[in-house]
Amino acid sequence: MKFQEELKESIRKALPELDVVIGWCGSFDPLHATPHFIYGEEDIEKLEISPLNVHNLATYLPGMRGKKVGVVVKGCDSRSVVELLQEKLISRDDITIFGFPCTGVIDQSKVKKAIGYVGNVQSCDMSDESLVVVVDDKPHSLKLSEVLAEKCKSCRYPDAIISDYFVGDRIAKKDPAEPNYKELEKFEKLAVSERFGYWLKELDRCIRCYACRSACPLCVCRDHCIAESRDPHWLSQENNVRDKLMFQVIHAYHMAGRCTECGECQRACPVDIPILMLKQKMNKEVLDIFNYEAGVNLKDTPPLLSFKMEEENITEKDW
Amino acid sequence: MKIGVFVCHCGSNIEATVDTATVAAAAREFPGVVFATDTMYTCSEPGQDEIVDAIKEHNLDGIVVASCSPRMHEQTFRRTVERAGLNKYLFEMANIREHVSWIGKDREANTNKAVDLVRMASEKLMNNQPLYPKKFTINKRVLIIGGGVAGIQAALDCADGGLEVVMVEKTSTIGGKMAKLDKTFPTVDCSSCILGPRMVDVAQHPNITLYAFSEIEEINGYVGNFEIKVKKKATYVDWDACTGCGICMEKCPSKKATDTFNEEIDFTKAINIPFAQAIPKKAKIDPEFCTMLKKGKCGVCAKVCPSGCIDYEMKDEFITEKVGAIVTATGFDLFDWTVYEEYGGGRYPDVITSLQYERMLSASGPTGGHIKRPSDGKEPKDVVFIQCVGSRDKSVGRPYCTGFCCMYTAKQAILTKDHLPGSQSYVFYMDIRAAGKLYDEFTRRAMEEYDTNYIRGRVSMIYPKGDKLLVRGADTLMGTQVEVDADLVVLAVGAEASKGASKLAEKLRISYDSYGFYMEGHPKLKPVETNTAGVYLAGACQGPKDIPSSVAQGSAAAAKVLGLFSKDQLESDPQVSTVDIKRCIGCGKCIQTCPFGAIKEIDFRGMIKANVIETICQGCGICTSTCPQGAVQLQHSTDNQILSEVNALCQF
Amino acid sequence: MPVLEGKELRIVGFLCNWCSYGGADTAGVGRFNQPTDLRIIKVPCSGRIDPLFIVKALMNGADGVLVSGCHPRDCHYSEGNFYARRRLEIMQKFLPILGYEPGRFEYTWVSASEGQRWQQVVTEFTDQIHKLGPAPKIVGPEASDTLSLMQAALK
Amino acid sequence: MSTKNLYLPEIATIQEVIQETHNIVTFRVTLNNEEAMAKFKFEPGNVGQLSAFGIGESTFVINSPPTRMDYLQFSIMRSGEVTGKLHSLKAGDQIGVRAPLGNHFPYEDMKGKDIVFIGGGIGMAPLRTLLLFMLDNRDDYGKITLLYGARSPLDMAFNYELEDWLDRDDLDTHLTIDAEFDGWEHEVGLIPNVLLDIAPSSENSVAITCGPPIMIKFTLQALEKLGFKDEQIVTTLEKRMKCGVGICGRCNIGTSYVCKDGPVYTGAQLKKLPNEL
Amino acid sequence: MTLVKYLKSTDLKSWLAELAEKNSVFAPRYEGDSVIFAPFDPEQEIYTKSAATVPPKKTVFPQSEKLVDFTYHKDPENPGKTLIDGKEVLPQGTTVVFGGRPCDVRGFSMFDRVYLTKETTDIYYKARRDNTSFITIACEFTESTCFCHWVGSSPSDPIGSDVLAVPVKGGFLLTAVSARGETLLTSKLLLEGKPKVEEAEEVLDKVMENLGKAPDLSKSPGKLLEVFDNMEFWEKVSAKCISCGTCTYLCPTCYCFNITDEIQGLKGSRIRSWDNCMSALFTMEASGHNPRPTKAHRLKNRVGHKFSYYPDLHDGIISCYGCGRCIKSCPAGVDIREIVLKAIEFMPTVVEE
Repeated sequence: MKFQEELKESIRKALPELDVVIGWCGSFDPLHATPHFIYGEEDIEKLEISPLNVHNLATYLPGMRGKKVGVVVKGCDSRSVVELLQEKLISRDDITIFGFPCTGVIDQSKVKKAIGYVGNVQSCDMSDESLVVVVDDKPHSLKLSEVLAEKCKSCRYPDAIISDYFVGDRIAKKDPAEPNYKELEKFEKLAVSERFGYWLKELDRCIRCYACRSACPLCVCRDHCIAESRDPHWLSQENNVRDKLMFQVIHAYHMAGRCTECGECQRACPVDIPILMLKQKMNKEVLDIFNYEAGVNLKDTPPLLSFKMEEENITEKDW
Repeated sequence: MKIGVFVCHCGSNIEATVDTATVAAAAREFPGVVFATDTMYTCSEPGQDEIVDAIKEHNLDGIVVASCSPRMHEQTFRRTVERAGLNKYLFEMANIREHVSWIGKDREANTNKAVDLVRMASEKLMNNQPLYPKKFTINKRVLIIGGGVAGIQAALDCADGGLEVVMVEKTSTIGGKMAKLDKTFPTVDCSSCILGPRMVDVAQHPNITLYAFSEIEEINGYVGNFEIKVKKKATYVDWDACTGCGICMEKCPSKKATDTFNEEIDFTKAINIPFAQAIPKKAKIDPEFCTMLKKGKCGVCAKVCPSGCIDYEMKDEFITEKVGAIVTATGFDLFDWTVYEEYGGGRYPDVITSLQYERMLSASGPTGGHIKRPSDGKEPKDVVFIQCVGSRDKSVGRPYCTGFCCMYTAKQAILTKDHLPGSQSYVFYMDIRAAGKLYDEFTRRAMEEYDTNYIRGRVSMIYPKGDKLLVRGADTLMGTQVEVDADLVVLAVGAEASKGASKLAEKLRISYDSYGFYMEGHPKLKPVETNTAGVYLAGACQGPKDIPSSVAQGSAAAAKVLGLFSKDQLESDPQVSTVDIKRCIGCGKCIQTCPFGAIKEIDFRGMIKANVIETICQGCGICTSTCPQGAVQLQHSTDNQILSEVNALCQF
Repeated sequence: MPVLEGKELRIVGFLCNWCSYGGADTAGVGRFNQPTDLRIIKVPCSGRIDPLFIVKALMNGADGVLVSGCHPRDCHYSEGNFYARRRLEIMQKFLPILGYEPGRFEYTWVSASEGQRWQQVVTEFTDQIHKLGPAPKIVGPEASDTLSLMQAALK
Repeated sequence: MSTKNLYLPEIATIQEVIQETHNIVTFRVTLNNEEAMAKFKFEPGNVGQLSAFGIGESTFVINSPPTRMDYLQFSIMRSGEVTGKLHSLKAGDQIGVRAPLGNHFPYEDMKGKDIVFIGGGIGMAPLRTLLLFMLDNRDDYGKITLLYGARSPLDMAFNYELEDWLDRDDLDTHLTIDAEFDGWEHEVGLIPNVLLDIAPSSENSVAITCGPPIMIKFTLQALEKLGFKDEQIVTTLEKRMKCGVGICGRCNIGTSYVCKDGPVYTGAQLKKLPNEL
Repeated sequence: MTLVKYLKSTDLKSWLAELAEKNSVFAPRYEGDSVIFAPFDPEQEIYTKSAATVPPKKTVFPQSEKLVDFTYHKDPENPGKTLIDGKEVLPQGTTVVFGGRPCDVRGFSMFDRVYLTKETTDIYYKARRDNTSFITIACEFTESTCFCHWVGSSPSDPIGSDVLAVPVKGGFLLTAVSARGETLLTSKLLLEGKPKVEEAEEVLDKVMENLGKAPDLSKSPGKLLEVFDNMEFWEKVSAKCISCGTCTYLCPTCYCFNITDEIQGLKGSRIRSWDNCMSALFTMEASGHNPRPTKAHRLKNRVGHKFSYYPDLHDGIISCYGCGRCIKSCPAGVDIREIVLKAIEFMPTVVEE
C-alpha cells in the first residue's frame, strides 16, 4: 500500500511517547494477517497494511486501560473506538489513533468457498482489483470484489472518523448512505417456523467457546460475562441448543444501540455461525426507532441508556 | 431452606373458587417446602399464631402465604414472621384472591393457577436473603420551597415545633397569590389582614432563615441528609443595609418596569418594592429596565439611598444549606387565557383576569381600590364574569376543574356591588361548585342579596361595540341566546402548575402529572408525601386548592416533617441495589441511568467501581436491568429471584 | 402442575408493583372476570424488567409474555417506564427474527385505578395468544430434537 | 484399574451443625451407607468434596482425626454459592461426600520430634485433625506447641475445645487476636509476632502452619528467623478445584496438582514449584 | 499379516450405512462453512479432503455430559424429611468415527494417561473410549498450520486409531491397526487392498517430504520453566490473545473440564463440560483470588502444560499433536509454534552488577 511507509513514519514519531502501538503484520501463511504489537523501533518494519487486516484492534483497548496505546484503525474499527470513548471505557488521553483510507478487507470464508481448499497457501499477490492465491502450486485468480467482506461492500465510513494521524488520501463517503440490510430483509420474509428452525440448526454446532464475545470490541464485561456466571444464573452449562441461542440473544441485546457492525463476532466464530445477522437486526430496529447509529458521534448516548418523554417513533399497541 | 406454606380460604372469598386443600397438598411436593396447610383466615390473630407456631415447631426459615394481594397484607405477615424470629424478607406472598379467586369461577383452572403462584413464590423464596436496614442520623432542618400561604404555614408550624427552617422564595417577597387578594371568601375578610401578621412572623421567627428572590439550583443527598444549593439572584441592593424606606423607588426615573405583583395592570419603577407590606421589605432593581445597568447612565438611586446600599456590580450568589426534609409549596400560576380567540385573545384592554381585578379591588393596589376600566379609567356599570377559562376545557388541554373560581367570582361580584352600588354583574357559568363550609350560602348571597345575574352557559364571543364590549353567550337553562353590553369583562382563569414546577420536580426527583402538578404518594392515604422519601407537598403545587386547604396541607406537611424528625436516626429500606464489587467492571452504565443519582463511582484498589448509596437508592432496579454483567443486583428482586420465578412458571 | 391441557396456554406477566399490579388488584376487587392463563410476576418497576427475561420465558416454554407498567410520566420512580419503553420496544421488534410471531410479547401501561382496562388487556392478550396457538418450543439438547418435532407437527 | 465412579458422591447425613463464628459452620456427618462408613479410612490432612446437590461441590479438609470415627467433621467458611447453600442446611439434611482426596500430613516423619502448630482463622481446621491425631497418639511425639490466632474472639472457631487444650499439660497452647478486645485474657498481636515471642526451638522440630496467604508469608519469615529450615516446615495450599483427582486441570502449579499431590507441602517442596500461588 | 482393504469412494456411504446398523457413526460434513463431525446421514456429503474444523473429540469427551442424576425424594408422611439419591449416568452403545485425522485421534492417547491411570479411572471416559472405534484418514496434503512431525507424530500416525485409511486413486486403502479395526473391515463392499499398498506408501512419502524439517523441541520442558517468571516475555507473546476458548475447544488433546450442577424442582444433574484455561474463571477462587489473573499467566499455563508439565509427568511426551487448529482458527492469529520456539531460543538478559 502506498501509504504504508508514511504510516510507519508516523508510528516512529509517536512511539517514544507510547507503551505500544497495535497494527497488523503477516501471519502463518500469505493469506493471513495477525495483530502486531509494536513495542520498539525494531518492530515497526514488520507492519503491513493490506486487505487481510480483518482484525478490529479496538478490541484490545479496554483491556489496556492505564497504558499509553497507539492503535491503527480502519474506518469501521474507528467507530468502535468512538463508541468506547463515548461510553468512557477508554480514555482519549491514553490512546493515539492512526487512521488510513481503507478499501475493504477480505472475507476468508469467501476465499475458501471460491478456491475450495486453502490449507497450503504459498503466495498471495494483491492488487487494487484482484488477488492471485497460489495453493499447492496452483494459482487462483480472484476478483477482489468477489471476496470482499460483506460489510465492506456497503461501507459508509472508509476513513477513520477519529484519528490523531491520518495517512493517505481520504476516500469520499461512498453510497449507499443507508446501511444495507438486504440479506436480513430477505431472511425476515421467511416463515416464522423457518426462522426458528434456522437458528436452531445454525447454533447446534456452537462449541460455546465465546470467541464471538471475546472478539467483540464492545463486550466489556470480559471475565464477568453472565454466560458463565451462576449469580445471576442466566444460562446452564447443559449441552442444549436453547442456551446457545439464548446467549446470542443476550449478546445482541447487550449490543443494542452500541454495536458498530464490525463483524468480529462472526469472523471470530470458529464454526462460522452467521450471528452478525442478529446484531444487524437489532441495529436496523435501533435506526428505525431511535434514528441512531452507534460509534459515529463522540457526544451521543446509547439509546437504551437514555429516553425521551415523547418517543416519536414508538407506537404502542392500542388496547 | 425449610419453607412453610399457608393457603388462606379468606372465608369463602378464596375457598369458593379455589380448592385450597389441594393447593396445600401440591405445595408439599415443592422443593424446600416442609410444611403446608390451608387456613380459614390467615391474617386473623389465630391465623398469624398458626404461622408463628409452625415456624417454631418445624424449624421453618421461610414462609409463603397464599392469600390476598401483597399490597393488602404483606406488611402484616412480615411482622408475623418477624415476631417468630425470622427476618421479614424470608417471606413471600402468592396473590390467589385478587388475581385468582375473584376473577374467574372455573375451580379447576383457579386451583391449578393458585398452585403455580405458590410454586413461583416458594421458588423465589429459596433465593431470598435476610435483609437488614441500615441506620443513619438525620439533619433536623427543613427546607420550604415557596413562600405562599401553604409554605408560610408549614414554615411556622415547623419552626414553632423547634425545627430550623430554611425558606426559599423565588420572588422578592413572600405572601404568594394570597398577598395579591383583596378579600377572601366566604367571610369577605381582608386578605392582607390575615396573611400580613403571618408573613411578619416568618421574618421574625428565630428558627427561620428566609432567602427571598432566590431559587433552588441543585438538590443532592437523600432523606435526612439533603444538600441544597440555593441561588440568591442579584438584587443590586445590599439587603443587609436596605431599610425599605422607598426613596429610591420614589426617585427612580425609569417608570415603565413590569409590575408582576400588580398583575401588570400598571407599571412600576426599575427599582421597586413590590408592595407596602412586602416581607422582606427590600428594594431590588429590575435590570431589564434600569438605565444604569443597561446603559451605564443614571445612578439616581445610588445617589438618593440614605444607607448607600445600591450595588450595580452585584452578582448571583450561591449558598449551600443542609437539611433533612423538604416541603415544596410552589403554588400555581394562571393559565395563559389568550389562547381564547373568542375572548379577544388579549386584544381588548377591558377583558381582564380575575387576579387583575383582585388588584384593582385592593385598597393597596394601583388604583387604590377603585374599579376603573383599563381602557379609559371610567367606572364600569355592567361587569361580566366568565367562569371556567382554562378549566374543564379539553379543547385547551385543561380538563380539570380549578375548584375555587366559582367562589372567588361570587366574592368579586359581591365586592363589585359594594364598590359600585349602581353596577350590575353577570356571571356566565357551567356549574356552581360550592362544596365547602358556608360556600353554597355565599354564592346564594351573591345571587339573591347582590342581584348578580347568573347565566348558565358559555360565552361564544366578545367583540367591541362602541366603547363597550358585546358579550354573546348562551343561556342553556332558558335555551336562549344572551347578549350583554359590558363595560368590563373579568375572566375566571384556571390555575396550572407554577412555571418551572417540572424542572424543580426533576431536581427533587419527584413525579408530576401531565399538567405539571406534583404527584402525591397516594391519592387517599399519602396526600402530602411524595414517592421520594423526605420530600413533602403543601398547597396548590399538588393541584389547585383554596386557602383553607392549602393551609391545612401546610400544617400536614409540617406534621409529617416533625414526625420524621421525632427519631434521631432513620432506617433505610434494605430493598436497594448492591454492587458485587468482584463483578463490577466500572463501565458506569448504572450511574448514567439511575434516576436518583444513588450510584457513585468509587476507587477500589485502583479500579473504578460503582457504589450504591443505600439511603438514596429507592429500589427501582433500573440499574440491575442495565448492568450487562449483573453486577448490580436489586435486593429482593435480583436476577436470580426473577429467573427462578420465570423458570417456575415455564419449566413445569 | 402443567397448564390445563387444551384449555390454557402459558402466559407470563411482568407487572410493576405500583401501577399495574395494583390495577390487576383493582380488577380483582371489582370481580372483573378474566381468562385464567396469565401468571403474574411482580417487579418493583417496569424499568427493572430486563427484556431478556421475556426471551428467557419464551425460550423456556411460555406462549406469550405481557408486560405492564405505570403510564409514561406516572412512574413511581419517575423515569423507569421511559427506559422500559425503549428497551421493551426494541425487544418486541427483535423477537420475530428468532421465529417468534409478532404479538407473542406485548407491553402496555395500566394504572392502579384502571381495573377495567386491565381486564380488557388480559382478555385481549389471552385471546391474541390463543389465536397464535402454542409458541414453538425448544426441546432436547440437539437442534434435531426440536426440528424433527416441528416436522412431525407439520405433517 | 479401578471401576469406582470418581464423581459419584456418597450420600451423607448431617448429624450436627455447630455455628462456629458468624461465617463459619461445622458439620458433623455420617455416610448413609453404614458399611461405607465403617470401612471409611483416611489420613490426617485428606480433604473431601462436599456436595450441595443442585448447587455444586466445594473442597474442605476433614478436620476430625482418623482416630475418632463417630463422624467426619468439616468446617465451612461462607464465601461463595456452594458454601452459602451449605450454610443454610440443618441437622438431618443430606449432602454428598467424596472423600478422602489428596495427600496427607507426613506424620510418620514427624515421630519423635517437637511439633509447632501455627494456625490462623479457618486455617486451624486442617491443623485440628493432625493435632487431635497426635494427642491421641501422644507418646509418639515430643513437645507440642499450638499457636492459634484469629482476628477477634468472635472469629475464633472450635471454642468448645479451646479450654480443654489450654488446660492440658501435654499441649502448650497460645491464643492470640489481632487487637484488644473486652474480656480477652490471652495474647494480643499478629501471629508472626507472637510466634517470635514464644520462640519455639527449631531443633528436632517441625512447624505446621496454615492460614491466609499474608499470614503464611510472614509466618514463614518468622520461622526462618527462628532457625527452621524449609524441610522442617509444612503447610497446606488452596486452589479452585473441581474433580479432586488430578484430571480437570485447574489446580496445578507446574506439574503438581494440588487436589491430588497436595494440599500438604513442605517448604522444600514449595520452593521447587514454579511461582504461581 | 495386517489386514488391508480397498474402499472405493463411491462405496463409502454404503459402507458407513452398514456400520451404522450396529453403531452410531460419525463422519465429517459441511455445516454452514465449517466441517464438523455429525451423525452419519446418507443424504449429506462426507468431507474427506482435509482435517475437519472441529476434531471428533466430542465423540469420546462430549462438550457437556451428565455425570450424576440426582433427585430429592420427599417423604409423603413428613415433607420435612428429604432423601437424596444420586445415580451415575453412563454412556451406552458403540460408536464408529470415520474421517478423523491421525493428530485428532492420537489426541485420545493424551487423555488416556490422565483419565485411565492405576489409581484413577474415569469410568465415563472409559465407557466411551472402550466403545468407540476410529477409522482415521491419513493426510494426503499438509497445511501451513500442520506441525505433527515437530511433536513426534506424522500424517499417518496410527496411534489411537483402529483403521487407517490412506487416500489412493478412486478411494482409500484401509489398514487395520488394532484388533477392533479388523472387525470393522469385514464388509463385502471392501475389496482386496494389497495391490494399492505401494501407491499408498508413495502418497505418504510425498506428504512427509512436503512437511520439511522439524525443529528440535526436546528442550522445551526445561526452557519453558526457565522463562516461567519472565512476565515480560509472556505478556508480549500473549498480547494479541483475546482470551476466548477457541484454541482449547478445538484442541484434540485439551482435556480440562468443569463440573456444575443444574436443578429444576426436585431433580437435577451434575454436568461435566469442557472448560477453558484461557478464561479467567478457570482458576478464580470463591474469595476472588486468582492465581492466573492475566492472559499472560493463562497462556503460559496452556503452553507450559503441553510442552513442559505434561512431558515432565509422562515420559517426555508433548501433549500436542500439531493439528494446528489453534493457529488456524485463532481469531487473533496466536501461533503456539512461535511461542515455543521463542521460549527455546530465549536467552535471559544478564544484568551486570
